[in-house]
Amino acid sequence: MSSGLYSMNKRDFDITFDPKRVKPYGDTMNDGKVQLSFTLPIQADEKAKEAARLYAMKMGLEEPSVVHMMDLGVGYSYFVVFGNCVHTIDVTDIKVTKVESTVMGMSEVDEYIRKNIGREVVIVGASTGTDAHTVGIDAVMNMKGYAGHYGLERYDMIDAYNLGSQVPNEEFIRKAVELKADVLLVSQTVTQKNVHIQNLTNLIELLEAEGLRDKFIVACGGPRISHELAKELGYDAGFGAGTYAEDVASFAVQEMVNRGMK
Amino acid sequence: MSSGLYSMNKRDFDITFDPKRVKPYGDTMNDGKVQLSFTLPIQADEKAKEAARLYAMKMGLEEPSVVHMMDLGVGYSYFVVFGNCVHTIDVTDIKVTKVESTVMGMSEVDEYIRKNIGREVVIVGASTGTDAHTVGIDAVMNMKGYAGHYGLERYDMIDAYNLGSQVPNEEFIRKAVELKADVLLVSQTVTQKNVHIQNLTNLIELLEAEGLRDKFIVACGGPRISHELAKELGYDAGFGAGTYAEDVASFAVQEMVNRGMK
Amino acid sequence: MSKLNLNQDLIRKARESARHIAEDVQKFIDIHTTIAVERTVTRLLGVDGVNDVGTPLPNVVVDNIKANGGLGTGAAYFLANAVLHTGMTAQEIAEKVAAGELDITKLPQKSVKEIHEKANELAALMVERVKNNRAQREDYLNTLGEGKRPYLYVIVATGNIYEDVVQAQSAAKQGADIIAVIRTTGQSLLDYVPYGATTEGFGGTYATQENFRIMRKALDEVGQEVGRYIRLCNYCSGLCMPEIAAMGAMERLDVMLNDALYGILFRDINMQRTLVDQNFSRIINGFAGVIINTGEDNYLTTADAIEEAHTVLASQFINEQFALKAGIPEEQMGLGHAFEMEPGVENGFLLELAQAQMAREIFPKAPLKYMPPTKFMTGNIFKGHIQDALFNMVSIWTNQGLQLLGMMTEAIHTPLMSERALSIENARYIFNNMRNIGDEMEFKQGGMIQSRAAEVLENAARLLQNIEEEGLFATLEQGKFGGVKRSRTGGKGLDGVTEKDARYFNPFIEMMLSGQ
Amino acid sequence: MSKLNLNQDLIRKARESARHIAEDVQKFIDIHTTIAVERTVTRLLGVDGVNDVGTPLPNVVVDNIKANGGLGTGAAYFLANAVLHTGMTAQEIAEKVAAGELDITKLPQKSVKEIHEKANELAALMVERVKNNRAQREDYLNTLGEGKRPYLYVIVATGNIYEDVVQAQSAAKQGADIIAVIRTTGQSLLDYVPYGATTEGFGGTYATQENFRIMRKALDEVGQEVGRYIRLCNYCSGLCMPEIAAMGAMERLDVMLNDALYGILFRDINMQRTLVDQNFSRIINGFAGVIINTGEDNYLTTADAIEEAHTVLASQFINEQFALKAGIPEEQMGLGHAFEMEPGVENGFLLELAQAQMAREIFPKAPLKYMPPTKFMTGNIFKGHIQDALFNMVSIWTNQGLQLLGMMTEAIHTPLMSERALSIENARYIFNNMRNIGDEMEFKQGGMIQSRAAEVLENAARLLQNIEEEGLFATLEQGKFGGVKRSRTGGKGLDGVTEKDARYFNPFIEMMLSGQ
Ligand code: B12
Ligand code: B12
Ligand SMILES: Cc1ncc(COP(=O)(O)O)c(C=O)c1O
Ligand SMILES: Cc1ncc(COP(=O)(O)O)c(C=O)c1O
Repeated sequence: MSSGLYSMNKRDFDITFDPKRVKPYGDTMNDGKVQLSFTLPIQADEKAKEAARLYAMKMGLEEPSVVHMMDLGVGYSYFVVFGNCVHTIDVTDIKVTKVESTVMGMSEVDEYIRKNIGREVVIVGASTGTDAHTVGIDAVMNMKGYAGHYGLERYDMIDAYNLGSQVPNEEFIRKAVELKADVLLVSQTVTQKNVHIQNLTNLIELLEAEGLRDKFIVACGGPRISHELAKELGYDAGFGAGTYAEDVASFAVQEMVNRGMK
Repeated sequence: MSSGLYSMNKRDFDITFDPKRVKPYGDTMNDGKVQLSFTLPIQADEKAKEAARLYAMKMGLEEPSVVHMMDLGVGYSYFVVFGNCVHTIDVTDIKVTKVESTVMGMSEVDEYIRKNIGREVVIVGASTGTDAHTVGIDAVMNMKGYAGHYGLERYDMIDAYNLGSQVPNEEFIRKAVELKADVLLVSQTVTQKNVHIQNLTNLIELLEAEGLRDKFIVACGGPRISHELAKELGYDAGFGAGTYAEDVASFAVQEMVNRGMK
Repeated sequence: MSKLNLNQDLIRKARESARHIAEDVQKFIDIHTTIAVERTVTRLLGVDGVNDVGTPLPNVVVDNIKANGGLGTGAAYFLANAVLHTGMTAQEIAEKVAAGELDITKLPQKSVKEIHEKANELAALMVERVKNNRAQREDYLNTLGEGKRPYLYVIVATGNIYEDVVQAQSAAKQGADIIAVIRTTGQSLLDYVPYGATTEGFGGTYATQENFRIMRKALDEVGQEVGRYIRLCNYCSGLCMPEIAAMGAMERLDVMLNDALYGILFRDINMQRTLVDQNFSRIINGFAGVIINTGEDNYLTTADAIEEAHTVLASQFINEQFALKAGIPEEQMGLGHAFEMEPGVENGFLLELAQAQMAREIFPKAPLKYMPPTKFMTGNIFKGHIQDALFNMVSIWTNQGLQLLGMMTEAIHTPLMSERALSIENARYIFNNMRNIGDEMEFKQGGMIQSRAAEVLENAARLLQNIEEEGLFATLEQGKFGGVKRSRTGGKGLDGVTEKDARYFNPFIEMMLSGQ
Repeated sequence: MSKLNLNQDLIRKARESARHIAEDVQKFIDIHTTIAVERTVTRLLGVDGVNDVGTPLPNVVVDNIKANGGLGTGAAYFLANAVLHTGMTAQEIAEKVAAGELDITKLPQKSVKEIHEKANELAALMVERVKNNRAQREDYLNTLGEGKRPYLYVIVATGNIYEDVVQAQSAAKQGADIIAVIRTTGQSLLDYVPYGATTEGFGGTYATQENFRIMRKALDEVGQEVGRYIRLCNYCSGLCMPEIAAMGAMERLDVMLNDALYGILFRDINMQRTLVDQNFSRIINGFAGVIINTGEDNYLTTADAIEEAHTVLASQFINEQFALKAGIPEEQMGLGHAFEMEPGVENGFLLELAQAQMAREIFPKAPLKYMPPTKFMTGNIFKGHIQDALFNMVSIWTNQGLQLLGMMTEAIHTPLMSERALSIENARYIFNNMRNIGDEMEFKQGGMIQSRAAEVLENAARLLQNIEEEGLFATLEQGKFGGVKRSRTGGKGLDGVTEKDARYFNPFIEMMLSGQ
């Protein structure tokens, strides 16, 4: 507009979107706006506030503003910070390791098994180690399923065994062999101090030690599991939050066919 | 304890506090735990989630976990991330530019003026530019004060003039000269696009242009003002959130004495 | 069916006082006009655009009239006469005036009858356009539908209309029902309305007719997508009150902040000027089917919510009467109040609930506009988000109309896109999870809540009686609202006020008031 | 004074059924003992420490007895006899057994009278110690005072007791009233209690007597500083139920999670074992003045909060009867329930309120333990913080006793120090700002809330009647609680159960039950 009243300030950054140099967005493209919070193990005072500001700068925030400081009472202080982050990210070459199967519905999976495998597929699942969380594995396996998606027990062509929770890896393998499993499903929920990584790694090591690794499709899942992590740990696939039975069933049966397991 | 049941994992970082290498604290010294949130101007999908994770890594987070993704609906996505930040900060040499006066109570200030200046000090305040926020300057100046701390109008030895809000810098200076002010108080609340910086800078420039800068103690205040910023902009002091009348009064009268203003 | 057991006699008495207060001021209003009113008439007669130095043509025309002492006669008179005389359109005439080629006060004058007929003829065109807009809104509401009440009302405030569009569409997708484009700081003090699409504002975006158009279009689009009519809100307070009302009527805005008292107290606008302006702006808003929002909530940003609650109620009563006088039906009265209790107050929530329920019962048909915690928001965004949740609770409980959503970063900056989304999520969660709480709860007889409401009502009735005796102008001079004192002749814009002369004529008032 | 208009007859009937259920099980309990019970007796008679491979001496002693078929006679008998015989202390005897130098089942036996007298004499020492602890707690409460109810109850779970101390003291300074040290995952399945100060746990810290002592001391210190007695909580569920109760009694713990049903359903602990263990653990807790917390809240983490609400109530009734049988007064019954409604449910808040108020009215003296939303918490920490706020509202409204504070990062990790502080702030804000909401609100007669409570009560009464007919064991076999089926002979720990023989003797039961 014509009035010069407020024209004193122009943004000093380019406000066009560049997929090779993407920044966080607050209310203007490329403003880099980021919210942070953290505790520092130092007394809550002006110096601490300044330390928080400087720390935010180390993370790449320009002109960080420490909007809140809370004294946690024993020589610790908590901060909320806003600022504009200078880092950019190229989103044109982001790769996500994804499960490479086509998701089919329950009856499609059954149909696929009938056509391509010709016998019931045996799937054995458990929440292993000291993990007592069963809701996740139940969601995938139990009749009832989860959020309106039936579990594996309801699949005509799947013979599903849910061993429950707190199943030691050794016992899990023993049962799998006994039941002539095609597919093993492991659920892990507790991740504190990476206990899940230890436990998942241990299972693969045991399988390898007993020369059983290739006999099974082995998949894991849980709220902090990603396909990428699972692959790294030697699993065939990994499934995170929001998985349904058909996701893992589709993967397992297609993988069986790919591998020529009959 | 003796049972080896859970001894498989030890922390792989030093958990002693080192003031030269302080890290954020989650529940263990030096774990570096930080919470972040930001929006990226890209479609909410697995790739975006990965982009968020990589972005957090650029900020220095190790093993960042994108715990929440929210589709903002127009090709933007919002993320909440936790992770362990690798940066450290040396808190042994943090300097805070602080107002260097001793804070006195109301009657002490009056007493100090009687003793050291011997006449009423004239203080003129306003919320300048287009800023219509008066609560801050009122808190400092009005009789009633703020949070139980009386305002400057109640000081026996202070002659306080509150010009209100939306006062153009030119008019502010005119009034200050007319009232033979010793101290000018400027309040700034709106900071969008740094309008406060423009406005504060402009006042000092005008004062300098008219050769008046040295005639006054000039202080500013507001929720986003720090002493450091104020100094940078050419003010004698700056006051942020939680300031009371006695803070600025103490500073002003001591500074007058230091400068030999009588 | 009062849950609060309010004294109905006292309510009647208070309303009576307010009516007298408004009638008293109306006498003053009826014999005055202002440059803003006349610029509005000019716009409504079809003048738009700016001259070569950027001054809006309505300003050029009215400045021409005023400079020649014709303000008291009104723009309609001169413009209609000029049309009759030159055969040009109002716009062409304005351009001539801008070019310095015409002085419309100096033209030979047709008969009053001819002038009135021409003016009415021109005015009818615009009245028709506004009616069509209203019909189109109805149509959208019938076909697309709308969100449940309380409407989720959010602001966008980037300063750049195109960026605002992105924010607004995102908000609509999250569930927003009303988008308010906050004006740039200081616009209310401009005695003209900026022109064209704008991208530079501070703490808000210029209210211009083009910006209205851009946002209207964007909201209609996203409304189709989400299957809900999305309402657009702007501000007609300040020195251009009626002009913005007119622009809003032309561009189908749905909600307008519109309150002279706000301008007087918080923008130091002269009371005579803005009360006259308000009257015409409300006539337009009423006719255009716009819900007005009054600004009582602002009182509690400077005054204490516990001590001064009754001033909010008193002001609501007065605003109701001013609205009725301007032909605004109760269904379009978004009377304002706010959740501004200090969060540290023991049982503060109960006091707040009492206040909100009281407003609901006293103004049963009004789509009350409820404002979020602002004053006691801090940099603690987590606590702030809960303060906003309690605010949302009170709202669904007491059946408020327009819920201006609180933002957890209220004390920090104008809302980021994500913060708006989180606020909408907050409100949707609470509204749904407590949908019928108001039906389920009864208040203890004579308990804290009932007593509080009774006390506030009593104080408000007393204050109104007081104002009735002293007059509104004097009351404002004493600082009874928001703790702010304003003098009758102080503030901005007084020189734009004048008495109407005998020939004065504004064709829109009658047409719009009669709902034609 | 029922706000819910609950059917009092139905409540009586349900309670009656529960009493019969408990009595039925009590018959089984009375004739059985377990290795855990006997280890507890051993501890209470003064045995502590570990052998050179880290096995706790109480395990060594009881293993010695069990291996020689003496479990049914009980540890008190053999230990008292050994003391009489050797003139050594119980501890010295245990060390001898550990060293393989003594088999206490093989010693010559004194007369039953002498043995009983000696056992009673030794037991009296410990009973005295526990009484003193109780007196000291009273003393602190009288001098320092305590927080208002609902108590703010937070967990620490770093895995390292020293780090836990820092977290706990910080929480107390923020306003926490109860600190629970969460146990490491898996500890409840250990058939021994680890020893000494520990720094390595997963998702929690080992419950050891030394850890109890360290934390007790830290809380007493910070309690002095903040001028409030800070309660300490731990877990006596799992395979060492009564042992942990005993350790808690010795170290002045104030609150204990203590519920056989939890262990059966969620830890797959054998039902016979844990019901016997529970009885003795509750006798100890009751005597020590410890508030027990039952685990009904957990049902709703696997079962649906709307459909299965009545199972929570039914289980509370049963737990109440088991507690009464073990001498726990109502004032120490922290019956559990939880805010686990899907946040997307329309009017879910009202249903939740109904449930919480119902528990309040049915168990008027019990300091109900109310658990926060967990199942429907997500990575959206902002929404989570509001879910927790609603939970806090229901709690202050319905006057709950122990409020286990929700954490916004519930779905992510065990709480960081700052998150605990924000949760405390959340609760303090809500509790204070709505302090008397429960006094002010009445529920509509026959409205959604009253109907919901009536429905849940009816279903619970019906279920209890059912269980009364079939017996508790059979019910558990059918999966009526938490949707989890457990067999009578399945699960962990059955081989530690045995029938008492004629000589069986446990001096603590009588002393503690008589409140001596
Ligand atoms: C319910 C619950 C419990 C219940 C468990 C009941 C039961 N039978 O499962 C109870 C109360 C017993 C419990 C106990 C504990 N819990 Co718990 N619990 C939860 C809670 C609230 C919900 C978990 C849940 O059921 N999610 C719902 C299911 C459907 O989601 P899901 O597991 O992610 O599963 C989905 C996917 O991940 C995937 N999936 C999962 N597994 C698999 C496997 C395969 C093969 C595939 C294909 C897919 C798949 O598909 C599922 C459906 O989409 C969470 C907090 C939260 N809100 O997440 C804490 C939580 C998981 N618990 C926690 C802890 C620490 C514990 C305890 C250790 C605490 C203690 N010390 O006492 C104990 C002990 C448990 C133990 N040793 O394992 C922590 C874990 C922290 C961490 N990251 O390490 C959490 C996050 C809470 C917290 N913030 O502290 N818990
Ligand atoms: C009250 C209020 C208003 C009231 C003002 C009434 C009045 N007469 O003051 C009304 C409703 C009119 C208003 C309007 C607007 N406001 Co306003 N408003 C606020 C609010 C809620 C509280 C501010 C306040 O009163 N704080 C309390 C006082 C006591 O604190 P304080 O100002 O920090 O003052 C203390 C210290 O800073 C210091 N101090 C302050 N000044 C000085 C000076 C000196 C010399 C010294 C020594 C000390 C000192 O001492 C004081 C006491 O300790 C804030 C949000 C918030 N919660 O902070 C938004 C806020 C400040 N407003 C904001 C905006 C954008 C506006 C508008 C521009 C919106 C619009 N476009 O319409 C308008 C127009 C105002 C304008 N042009 O300036 C933004 C500013 C964003 C930014 N950082 O730029 C905020 C942060 C809200 C938001 N999140 O959008 N507002
Ligand atoms: C009635 C009313 N008008 C206008 C505004 C907006 O302010 P301004 O007039 O400064 O744009 C407000 C602010 O909240 C208001 O309440
Ligand atoms: C009654 C009860 N006991 C114990 C626990 C703790 O679990 P664990 O026994 O696995 O340590 C809980 C968990 O919430 C519980 O409710």
